[in-house]
Amino acid sequence: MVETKLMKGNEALAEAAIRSGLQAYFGYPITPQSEVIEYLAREEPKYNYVLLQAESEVAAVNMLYGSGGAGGRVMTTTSSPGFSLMQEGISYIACAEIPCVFANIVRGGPGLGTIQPSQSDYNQATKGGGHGDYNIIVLVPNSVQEMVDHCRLAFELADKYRTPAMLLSDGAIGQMMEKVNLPEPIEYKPNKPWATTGKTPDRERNILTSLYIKSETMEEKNKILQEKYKQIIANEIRFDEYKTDDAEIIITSFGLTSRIAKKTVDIGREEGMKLGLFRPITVWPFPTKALAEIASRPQVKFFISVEMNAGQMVEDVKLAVCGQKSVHFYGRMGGIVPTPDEILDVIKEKEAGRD
Amino acid sequence: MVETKLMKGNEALAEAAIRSGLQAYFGYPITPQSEVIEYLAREEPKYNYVLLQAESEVAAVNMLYGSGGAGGRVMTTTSSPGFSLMQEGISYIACAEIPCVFANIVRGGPGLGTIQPSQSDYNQATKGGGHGDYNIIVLVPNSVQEMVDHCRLAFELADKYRTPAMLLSDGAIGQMMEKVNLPEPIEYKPNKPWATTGKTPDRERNILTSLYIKSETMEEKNKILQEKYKQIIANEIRFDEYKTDDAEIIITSFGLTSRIAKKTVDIGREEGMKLGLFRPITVWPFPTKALAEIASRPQVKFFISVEMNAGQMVEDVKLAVCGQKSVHFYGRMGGIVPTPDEILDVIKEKEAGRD
Amino acid sequence: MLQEMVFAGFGGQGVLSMGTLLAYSAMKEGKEVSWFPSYGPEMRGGTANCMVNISDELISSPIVTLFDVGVVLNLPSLKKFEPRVKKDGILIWENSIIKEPPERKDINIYGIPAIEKASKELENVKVANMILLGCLVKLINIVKKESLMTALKDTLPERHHHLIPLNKRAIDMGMKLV
Amino acid sequence: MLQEMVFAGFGGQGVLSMGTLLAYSAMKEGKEVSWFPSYGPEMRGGTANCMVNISDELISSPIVTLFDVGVVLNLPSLKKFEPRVKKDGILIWENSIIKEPPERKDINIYGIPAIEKASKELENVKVANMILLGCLVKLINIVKKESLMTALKDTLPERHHHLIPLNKRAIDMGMKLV
Amino acid sequence: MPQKGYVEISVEGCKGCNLCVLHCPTNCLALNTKDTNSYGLHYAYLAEEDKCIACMNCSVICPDAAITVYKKMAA
Amino acid sequence: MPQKGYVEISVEGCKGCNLCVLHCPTNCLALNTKDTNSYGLHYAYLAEEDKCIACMNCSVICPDAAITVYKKMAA
Amino acid sequence: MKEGYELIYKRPESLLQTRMHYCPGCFHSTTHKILMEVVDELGIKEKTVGVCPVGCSVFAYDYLDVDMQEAAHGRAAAVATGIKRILPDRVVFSYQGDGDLAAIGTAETLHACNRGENFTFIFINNGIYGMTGGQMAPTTLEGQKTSTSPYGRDPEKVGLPLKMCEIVSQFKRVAFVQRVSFNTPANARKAKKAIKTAFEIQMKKLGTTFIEVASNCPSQWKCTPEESLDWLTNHVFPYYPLGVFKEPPKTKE
Amino acid sequence: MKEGYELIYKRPESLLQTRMHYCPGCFHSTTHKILMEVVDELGIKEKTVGVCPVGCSVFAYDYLDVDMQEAAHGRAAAVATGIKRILPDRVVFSYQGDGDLAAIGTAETLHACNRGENFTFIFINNGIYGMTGGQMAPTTLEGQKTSTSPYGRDPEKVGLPLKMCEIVSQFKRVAFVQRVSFNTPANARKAKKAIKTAFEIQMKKLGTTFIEVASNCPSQWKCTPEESLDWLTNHVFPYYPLGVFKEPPKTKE
Ligand SMILES: Cc1ncc(C[n+]2csc(CCOP(=O)(O)OP(=O)(O)O)c2C)c(N)n1
Ligand SMILES: Cc1ncc(C[n+]2csc(CCOP(=O)(O)OP(=O)(O)O)c2C)c(N)n1
Ligand code: SF4
Ligand code: SF4
Ligand code: SF4
Ligand code: SF4
Ligand code: SF4
Ligand code: SF4
Ligand SMILES: [Mg+2]
Ligand SMILES: [Mg+2]
Repeated sequence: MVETKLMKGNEALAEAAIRSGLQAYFGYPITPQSEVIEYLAREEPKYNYVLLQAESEVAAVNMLYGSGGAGGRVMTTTSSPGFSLMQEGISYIACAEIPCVFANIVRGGPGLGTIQPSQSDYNQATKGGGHGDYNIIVLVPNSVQEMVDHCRLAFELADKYRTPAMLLSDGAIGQMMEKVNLPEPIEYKPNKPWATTGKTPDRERNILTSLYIKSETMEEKNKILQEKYKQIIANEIRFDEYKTDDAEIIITSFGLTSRIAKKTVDIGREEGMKLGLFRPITVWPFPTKALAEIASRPQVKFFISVEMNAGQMVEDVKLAVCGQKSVHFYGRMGGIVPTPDEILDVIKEKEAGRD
Repeated sequence: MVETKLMKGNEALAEAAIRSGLQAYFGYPITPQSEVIEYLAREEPKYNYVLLQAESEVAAVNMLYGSGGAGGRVMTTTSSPGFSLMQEGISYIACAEIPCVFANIVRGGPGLGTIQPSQSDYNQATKGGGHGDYNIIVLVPNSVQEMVDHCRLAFELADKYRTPAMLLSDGAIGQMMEKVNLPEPIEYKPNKPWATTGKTPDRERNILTSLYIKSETMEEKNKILQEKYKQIIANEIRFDEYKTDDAEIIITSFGLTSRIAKKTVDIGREEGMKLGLFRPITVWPFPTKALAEIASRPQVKFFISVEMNAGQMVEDVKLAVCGQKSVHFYGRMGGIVPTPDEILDVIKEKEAGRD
Repeated sequence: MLQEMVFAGFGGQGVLSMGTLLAYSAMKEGKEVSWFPSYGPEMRGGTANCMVNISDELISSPIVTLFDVGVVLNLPSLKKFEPRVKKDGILIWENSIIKEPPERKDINIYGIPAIEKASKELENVKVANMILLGCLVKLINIVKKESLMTALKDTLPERHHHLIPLNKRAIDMGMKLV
Repeated sequence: MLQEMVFAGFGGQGVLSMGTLLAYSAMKEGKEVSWFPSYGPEMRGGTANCMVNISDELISSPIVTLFDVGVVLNLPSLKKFEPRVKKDGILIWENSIIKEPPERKDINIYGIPAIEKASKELENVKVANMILLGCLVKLINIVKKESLMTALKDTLPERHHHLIPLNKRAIDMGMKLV
Repeated sequence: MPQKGYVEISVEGCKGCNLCVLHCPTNCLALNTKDTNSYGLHYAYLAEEDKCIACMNCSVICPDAAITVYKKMAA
Repeated sequence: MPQKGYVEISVEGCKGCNLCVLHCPTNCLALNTKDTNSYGLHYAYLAEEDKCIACMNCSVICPDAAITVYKKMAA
Repeated sequence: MKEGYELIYKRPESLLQTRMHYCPGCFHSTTHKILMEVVDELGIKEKTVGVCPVGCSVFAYDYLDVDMQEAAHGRAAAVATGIKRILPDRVVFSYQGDGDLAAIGTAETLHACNRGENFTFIFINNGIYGMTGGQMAPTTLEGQKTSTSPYGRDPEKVGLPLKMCEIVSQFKRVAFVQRVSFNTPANARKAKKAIKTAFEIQMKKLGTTFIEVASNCPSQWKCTPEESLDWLTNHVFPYYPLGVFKEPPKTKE
Repeated sequence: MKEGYELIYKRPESLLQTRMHYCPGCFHSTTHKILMEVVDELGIKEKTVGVCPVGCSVFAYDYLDVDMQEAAHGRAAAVATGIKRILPDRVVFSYQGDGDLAAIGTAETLHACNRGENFTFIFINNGIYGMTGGQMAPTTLEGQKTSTSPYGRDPEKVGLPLKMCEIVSQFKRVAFVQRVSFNTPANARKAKKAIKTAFEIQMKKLGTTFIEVASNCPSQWKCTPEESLDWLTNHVFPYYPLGVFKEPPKTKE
C-alpha cells in the first residue's frame, strides 16, 4: 500500500533506499544532505542494514566498493566537494563493474562555495569527473517524489548493468518538503554470482579488479565497457516533454529548474508564445535522438537551456541539435533560482534578436 | 644560451620547471611520471626550491594551495588516478584563484587500469573533474620539447590569470627520450600582492578563500570567474595546422596522436588524398572558432578525430563544426597507439561511406 | 491559486514548525505544497525562516524571492522580508518585541503582540507562533481550522502531544485577533 | 629514412643503455631520434626493452609494433620480437645463451655469441650489449663509429668512465663480427 | 566602599551566554532579563558597580571579548 | 650414510634467490651456476643427496614454494 | 573612562570589530580572542599566517586581522605545510575542528606531525560536528548522543573517541603538546600561556606544536553555555585530561 | 617419490600454480605462500575474502585461490571494512604495502583500527615503494637512500620512519599485533603462527588483527636477496623489533 507523507527530499531518499532493500550505507556528513545519514541512523534499529559514518568521503566510496563487491545493495550520498573526493573511487567502481548507488545533492561551487542549491556538477557527473573512459547512469529528480522513484530505479539499473548509478539532485530538492507517495518495501534478494562472498568449490574464485596492465587486455576491457554503455544508451534514456508538439521555442532544463521552466511555458503560452519544455530525466545517457528529432521540426525556431550553472547541459543540447537550430543559454549561479519571469524576458530578447 | 639534450619527457619537465623559477614542488609517486620528483630530488641540493614527497595526492594538491597562496611558483605532477584525487583541491584552487601548475601524465583508465599511455582524461581536464563551474588552462604537449615549452608557458599563464594551468600529457611523452632544447633559466621575481605573506601595516589582510555562503556573493564570484575565462578564451587559444589550406579531410588530434596524424597526412597525400591536420595546443580554451571556420570551407568534406580514448575531444570538435560537416571518430584504448596505416584505412572507409 | 509565504524569526521561535503545520494541513486538504527551510550556518546567526507555497497546481519553485504573505517574529526578519512582500500582500509582524514598525504603505500590515499574549495569557511563550498562524489562517483562509487541529497531532512528536490543547488555544486566540 | 628498432633482454643486460647510446649518437649527428623504454612492473618480470627510432624527419610515434631491426638478448625477448621484425628486416640474437634459434626465413638473422665473447675475451659479461651494438652499427651504418665513441663519454655517468676503453673494445669487436 | 574597578560591556557585542556572570568572584554582574539587544539576546551588565575588583575573570572568560576592564589607579 | 630425507626443487619455479642454500643446516643445496631456467635464472638443486635431514628449513624459507620435501618413513 | 582609572583589558587589536557568528558561549570565540591576544602580545601580526578549514570556524578570517587561507575540509595541515615550507620565517597556525583534524584529515595531521612541520595546530575538540548540524565526531564520547549516533555512540560499532594529544605526542618531531580549556578563568589563562608557548617554540623552529582545546558546542550539545561547562567537567575532562603532554627539553638560559 | 618416503611439505593447495612475478627472494612471495598454508590448514578457503591494493602485490589475486577485491591505492582498509561489515562471518584480510597502509592510506588504516574492524591486516613493510620503482616510503629508515631520497632519508625534512605496530597497538579495539619476518626458517615459522593466530582471533570476533612483515625489497634496495637479509638484521630489526605487541587477554579453557 502506498503511503503519503510530507517529507524532505533527503529523508524521502533515505526512506526510499530502505524500501528498496538497502543493505549498506556509508557516508560522511555534508550540508545540504546530512539528513540522509541522520534519517538512516534513526531508523537503523528497525532494520538490519549496515550503517557506518565513514571517516571521509574517500573512505566512504571505497567501503561502498567493498560491500557492493561483496554483493550488497549499497548506497552513499554526499554533496559537491564530497563527490569530487569520490571520483577516483567511482572510476574504480565503474571499471570493476560494481553496482551501487550515489546521490550528489549539489551545492554551489567551485571550491567550498555555498551550501545553496546548484546544478553546477552536471559536467562532473555526465562527462566523468574521474579518470578514464567510463560513464555512470545519471538520473535527475525534480521533486521529492522523484527522489523516491529514482532511488528505486537507480538500484535496479545498477544491478541490471553492474554499474554505478547516481541521482544528481540539488540542495533545494534535498531540503524541501513536499508530498510524497512511498512505495511498498521490497524484499531484496541479490543474485550476484560474481560477488566476492567466498570461493565455494562449485566455482572459480571471483576477482573484482580494474587492473589491466597490458594494453591489449585494457583495450578489451574498455570495449566491454563501451559496449555496455551502448546498451544503456539504447535502453535507458528517459525524458519528459511538455507542450512540445506545436512548440516554436523549446526550453531544455533538468531537475529543479525544469519545474520553473514548466511554469515559464504556461505563462508564455498565456501570452501567446508557443513554448515547450524538454526535460531529460537521464542526463547520461542523454536523450540526444529525441532532441535532434524535435530540432528537425520546421516550426521550431530555437532552443534555450535554462540551468543553475554557467552553462553545462547546454553543450549536450547543442550536440543533439547539431546546428539545425540555434541554442541559447540562460543560467543563474550560486544558488539563485531563476524565476519564470526572467526566463521569459530572456526568451523574448532572443526572439527579438533573431534574424 | 640554449642547451640541447637527449631527455625523457618527465625529466625535461622537471628541468624546465627549475629553469622557470620553480619555488616549490609537492607530489606523490605514480607511474609513469615518478621521474619528475626523482629528478627534482637529485637536483635539489643545487637549488633552493622546496621539494616534498607528500603522503598522498590529496595532501600534495593542498600543499600546492598553501604554497601557491603564499606567493610561490609551484607545481605538482601526477598520473590519472592521482589526478582524480586532486579534483576537490583543484576546484578550491580555481575558486581561490591561486596560480599553480599541474601535469597529468595520463595512463589508461578507468580505475587502476594500465600504466601505458592514454588520452582518456581529456574530459576530466577540460570539462572540470571537480565540482562547480570552473575551468583550468589545459596545454597538450606532443613532444619532449613541448613538455619544456608548455611548462614555462603554464607558469606564465597561471600567474597572468591567477588560475591553475596544466599540462595534459601522457605516459609515452613522459617516458620517451627525445632531443630537447632547454631555455635559459630565469630569475623569477613574484609580484603577488594578494599572497598571504603576512599582513604588513600598508595593506589590508589578504584572504584566500572559496567560501561565498550567500547566493548573491557566490553568483558574483562566479561571474568574476566566468569573465576571466572569457578573457582566457579571447587571448590564449593555441593550435597548429598542417596542410589544412586545401585539405578536404581534416584530422583533429592532440598530443601524442597528433604526431601520428601528421604522418597520416603525409602518407595520405602521397596517395593523393587531400588530408590536413588540425591540432589544438590548448584544449581548454578549445580553438572552436578556428575549427568552425575550417568547417565552413566548401572543399572540406568531413572531420575525423583521432584519439587514444573512446571519443572525448571529438565532442568539442562537433561543437565547433556544429553540423556543417560530419565528424567521425577513431580511437584506440588501453595504451595502444594507432598507426598511420590504420587511421588511413578508417579515413578511406569513411570516404567511401559518404553519400 | 498559488500562495507564496515566508515565516521568519529567531531560532527557537518555532517558525519552521508553523510552516510545517500549515503545509501539512494544506496537503491533507489535497493541495500541492512545498516547504523550504533556511539551512546551514545561516541558522547559527540566530535567524531561521521557511518558505511555504500552497497551490492547486504543481508548484514550480520552492524558493521564491517575493511573497504573498510574510510572518516575521524579529527585527532582522522584518528588515529582510518587508521589502519582499508583494504589493497588496500581507505582512504579519510580532509587535511586542519588534520595536520598529514596518514602513511600507502598499501592503496590508498586521501587528500582533503574539509573544506578550503567549507568555501572559497562555503562560507559554513558545506558542506565540501558533497565535500568528491563527491570524494568518483567518486572514487568507487557506486551510480549514480543523485541518490545522488534526495536523497538530500528526506533525508534533508523541512526547509533545500533551501540548496540543495549548496549541489549539493559541491558534484560536490568533484567529480572533484579526 | 626512418629506422625503427627494438632492444630487448633481461634486466641487467644493458638493453636500455645500448638504445640510449645509439639514440644519443644519432641525435649528435643531427638526426631526429626517439627512445622509449618498457616501464613499470613489466620490468619486474625480468625483461626490459626499449624502442629506438632514428630518422631524418620528425618521428611520429615512439611506440611501434613492427621493427626494422630487433636486437634480443634472451629467449622471452626473441619469442616476443621475432614475429615483429618487418619482412627483410634484421634480427640480431645472442646465441650463446639463447638455445632456440629464430625460425623466420623472410628476415636477415645474425646470431652472435656476445655474452660468451664478452665474458671470455673481454672478461666482463656486462659489455655483451656493446658487442651487439657494434654488430648493429656495422650492419645498418646508421651512425658513425666516432659518434658512438664520444657518446660513451656523454652518456655514461662519471663513475663509470674508466670503463669507456672496455666499451670501445667491445663495440670494435662487434663491428668485426658481421 | 571604595570601587576598585569597573567594567564596560558592549550591549551589541554581548551574547548573553552568562559565563561572566557565573565566574565573577564578587557577583557584581547580571544578565539584563528585561531587555534584549538587536539580536534578541539578553545582555550582561555591571549590576553592582561598587563590588568590582578588576580581577578580569569576566574579560578572560567572555568568549566574545565584549568586556573592557578598568582598574583604580594606585594613588 | 642413511638418507633421512630429500627434496625436489622445481627448475622453472625456482628463482635462484639462494635463500634455501643459505639456510640448509647440512649444506646439501646449491645453485646450479652452469645452467639457467627459461627465465635466465640459476636454479637450486639438491647437490648432496645423502645429507638431507628433511628439516624443511628450505621449504619454509623458499619464497616461491618451489621446494617439495620428503622424509624417510619410520620403519 | 572614569577619572583615576586605567584600562587593564580591552578586546585585542587583531580581533576585528566584526561580531562573530558563533553561538553564545562557544569556545570558538574564546579561542579567537585569546589567539589574537597572543599575536598582539608577541608582536607577530605582520608575520602570522593562519589556515582555517571548513567547520564552524570557517569564517575565522572575518574576525582575525591576519593573512589567512581557507582550506578544504581536513586539509589544513597540508595547506599550512605548503605555507610554512615556502615561508619558513612566518608564524603559521592551522585552526581545525575535530571532524577536520581527526576524521577526514587524519592522514594530513599525522604526517605533518611526523615530519615535525614547524607550525602550530590549534585543535578545537568539541566532540561533534558543529558546522554541519551536530553529527558524531571521532572524538564524540562513548554513549554521547548526536544526530548520527541518536542512541549514543556505540564503541562496538564505531570505536572509542580518539585522543589526539596522546597520539601526536609520540612523534619525535612534535615539540609541544598541551590540552587546554576555557571553562574557568584560571584555565583560560593557562590556555593563553599554552598558545604563547607554542608560538614561541615555533619561532625557535623546534618542531610541531599542538594545542587541543577541550571545547564546547552548546548548540549541538543542546544545552546552555553553563550546562556545557558542566558537561566538560563531568564527562569531557575525565576522558580528555587537561595538561601538558609534551614539551621541549628545558635548556638553561 | 622414492619408496619408503613420505611427503612432508608441498606448495599449499590454495597457492595457484602460476609463477609469481615477484623478484627473486622477495618476501611478498613468502608471505603469499605462508598465508595460503594458513588458509588451507584452517580450512577457511570457502569463507576467505582478500583485498589487495596497488603495490607490488597488486597481482596477488593471480596467485591466491580465494575471492579477492583489488583496491585503490591506500584504500584497502576501507574496502575490507565494506566487505566485513556486510559479510561478518567471512574471514577478511587486507594485504598492503607500507606506502599503501602508512602513507596515502593512513586515515583509512587508523580509523579501521580504531573502530576495531574485525579483519586482519597483512602489512608488508619493505621500507620502500617497490611497485613504482623505489621511492621513499613512510617507513624508509633514517639515512636510507631511495630514488626520492637520493642522499638518504633526512628526518629534519621528512620525519622519522613510522612504526605502525606501535601506533595501532594503542587502539583499544585492536586485538592482536605482531611484527614478523621471513629472514630465517625460525622466524618464518613464527610468522606463520602469527598469521594463524590473527585469523583465529578474527573468527572469534575479538577485534582488529594486525601482522606487520618486516619485509625486503632486493630490487629496489639494489642488493642481492642474501644481502637483503643482512640489511634486515643490521638495520631494520633494530628500528622495527620483531615480536608480539598486543594480544587478547588469555582466557582459561
Ligand atoms: C569534503 C567535505 N566533506 C564534508 C564537508 C562538510 N563539513 C563541513 S565542516 C564539517 C565538520 C565540522 O566539524 P568540526 O571539524 O568538528 O568543526 P566544528 O564545526 O565542530 O568546529 C563537515 C563534515 C565539507 N565541507 N567538505
Ligand atoms: C592514487 C594513486 N597514487 C599513486 C599510485 C602509484 N602507486 C602504486 S603502488 C604505490 C606504492 C607502492 O609501495 P608500497 O605500498 O610500499 O608497496 P610495495 O610495492 O613496496 O610492496 C604507488 C605510489 C597509485 N596507483 N594510485
Ligand atoms: S573584573 Fe572581576 S570583579 Fe569585576 S566584573 Fe569582572 S569578574 Fe567581576
Ligand atoms: S561572557 Fe561576554 S557574551 Fe557572555 S554574557 Fe558575559 S559579556 Fe555577554
Ligand atoms: S630439508 Fe633441510 S636438510 Fe633437506 S635440503 Fe631442505 S634445508 Fe637442507
Ligand atoms: S629458496 Fe626457492 S627460489 Fe630461492 S633458490 Fe631456493 S628453491 Fe630457488
Ligand atoms: S554550532 Fe557549536 S561549535 Fe558551532 S558556533 Fe555553535 S556552539 Fe560553537
Ligand atoms: S620490487 Fe621489491 S617488493 Fe616488488 S617484487 Fe621486487 S623485490 Fe619485491
Ligand atoms: Mg567539532
Ligand atoms: Mg613497500
